[in-house]
Amino acid sequence: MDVRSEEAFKLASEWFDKVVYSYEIPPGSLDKHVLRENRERYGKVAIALINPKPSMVKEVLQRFRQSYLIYVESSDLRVVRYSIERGVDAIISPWAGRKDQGIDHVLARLMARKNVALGFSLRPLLYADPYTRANLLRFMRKAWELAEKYKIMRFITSSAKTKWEVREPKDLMSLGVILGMEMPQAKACLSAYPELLLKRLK
Amino acid sequence: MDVRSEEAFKLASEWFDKVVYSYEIPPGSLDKHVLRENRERYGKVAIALINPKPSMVKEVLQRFRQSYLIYVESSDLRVVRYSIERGVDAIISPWAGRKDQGIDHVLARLMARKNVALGFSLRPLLYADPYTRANLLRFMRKAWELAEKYKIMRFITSSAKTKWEVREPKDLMSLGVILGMEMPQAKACLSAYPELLLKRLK
Amino acid sequence: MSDRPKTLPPTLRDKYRYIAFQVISEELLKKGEVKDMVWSNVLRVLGEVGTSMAKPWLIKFDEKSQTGIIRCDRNYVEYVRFSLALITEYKGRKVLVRTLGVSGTIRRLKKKFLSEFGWR
Amino acid sequence: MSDRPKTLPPTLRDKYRYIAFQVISEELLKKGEVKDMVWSNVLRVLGEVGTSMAKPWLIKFDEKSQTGIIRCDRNYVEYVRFSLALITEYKGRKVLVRTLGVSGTIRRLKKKFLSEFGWR
Repeated sequence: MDVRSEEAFKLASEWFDKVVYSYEIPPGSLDKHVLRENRERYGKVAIALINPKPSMVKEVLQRFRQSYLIYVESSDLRVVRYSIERGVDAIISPWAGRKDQGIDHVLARLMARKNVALGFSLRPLLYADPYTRANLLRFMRKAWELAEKYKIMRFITSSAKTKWEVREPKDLMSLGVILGMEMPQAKACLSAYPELLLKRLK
Repeated sequence: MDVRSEEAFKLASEWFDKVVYSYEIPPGSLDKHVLRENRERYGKVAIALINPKPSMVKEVLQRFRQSYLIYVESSDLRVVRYSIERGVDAIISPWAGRKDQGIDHVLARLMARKNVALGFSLRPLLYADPYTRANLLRFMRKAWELAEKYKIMRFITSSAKTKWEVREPKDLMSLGVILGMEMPQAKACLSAYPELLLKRLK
Repeated sequence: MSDRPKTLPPTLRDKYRYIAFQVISEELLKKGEVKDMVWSNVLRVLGEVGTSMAKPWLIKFDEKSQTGIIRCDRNYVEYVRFSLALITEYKGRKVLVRTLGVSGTIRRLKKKFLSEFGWR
Repeated sequence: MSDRPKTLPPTLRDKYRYIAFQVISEELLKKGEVKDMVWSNVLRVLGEVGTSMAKPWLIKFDEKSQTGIIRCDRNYVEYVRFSLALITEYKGRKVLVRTLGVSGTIRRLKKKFLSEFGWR
């Protein structure tokens, strides 16, 4: 659903039916040709905006929404809100780099209405010290409560930048269970919801 | 219920209604006068036999059962069985120093019939490394299952040898809850059962 | 607009309990040391997953009376208590943590269990 | 008479699941290293209390195919799996653990998930 390098894409393709390659900006740039190349190489491509300015979100949506999924990964609640309002495809790990879950019930309701998905990625947990990891898990569990209560689209993903960060679908599902999901809910986070999201790209 | 030094006795007396002083053998010896002194100083006294030989258990029961509680703390299942058959008052932490829970359903049934109590003490957990502590907790949980199923008398105790190892009754109860006890069951391990045991000393 | 999430509706809010405790040690402990000691112990005993559910938080620590308040999830009071009971030392100094009582509000906790230590 | 407890009646016996897994790493790992890696990770993630409930145990590890079997309590399979998913390195070497499948018996586990790695 979200891998961010060639080698991660290759390994993930062995373990998943469909893999979305996410092109990170920054370090990537809004070069049309580079993006098209990516699309030719990987098929389904998402543009992952990392801590973007609102103006960037707006521009990317206008120019690339047609052919790419648009993800926003930001620790700024205002940017997250703006991105939801403009209708990006997904918000990924809004709790990363924060001391709370990074969304509230108002944003959650908005996400549900705008069909914006919430992405739970494993990567922020991988290298965190025990204190930070415990806190991240706590915020993710709260975000899951919100996602469930307000019926937000959701998915679990590795967001791997190297092949070492890729995990099997079932191993990613275990993250969902630890966050409080029932088994079928965790499963849907790796199949039904990602497929729904992908439908938008024809 | 079971403290093993002067300073531990003093602190425990501030936090508990009744405290039993346990005289350890070894290092203590079967000197009648020393034992009587202890009884004069502490009131209720238990003789805690640490890894005794069966002959020692037999001798102690014959000579001192009248005026003292007799505890056996042994990592030898055969000694534990012998002690239960002879009717000591309690077996304490039979899992300590072992790779299993130190009792089985046959011994559990025998304990119930002979009215031998099972003592869960905190001390073995205190200085254990994480691996050992996880294993001890696992065995203690299994022992609790046996105690509950076969209706064995049971108590929770610090078995403190220094004042630093003494804990409040409520803090000791938390050990019981972690082992799978309901709150009232944990409470009984610090009040009803110890009292029942003490009754034997008039 | 602020960068902080709004207070969640009651059903989504964490339900807490407050634990009053006393530190008994060879040398008086500072607030930062108590915080460090509590966190490292809870993490060791309950792990990252258990800690994320227990949500321990050192609210206050009075260095003079060596008493303080820990907040935690209401379903994990006994787990936090057990973690505290397993503390035996901090930086080579002998330590023992004694819980004084538990309450649903800080106010009641202070009144019932901490007033004798000079809290108000 | 033996110094070992008798096998407990079925209702008191632990109910286990068996997890087949594969280690992918920069350098091949030895059985002892895998054991150490699994234990230290489970202890970190689940803590002493969680580990005492999950009861992880490395049953076998085949150094040639870098695949093995972990036993755990049947109610904690996902917890153990999650602990394994969080492994990123061992002694400075990059490592990733992939679970291959879960079963109630070692026999079925081998047949379904490990036969392609040369197990029988």
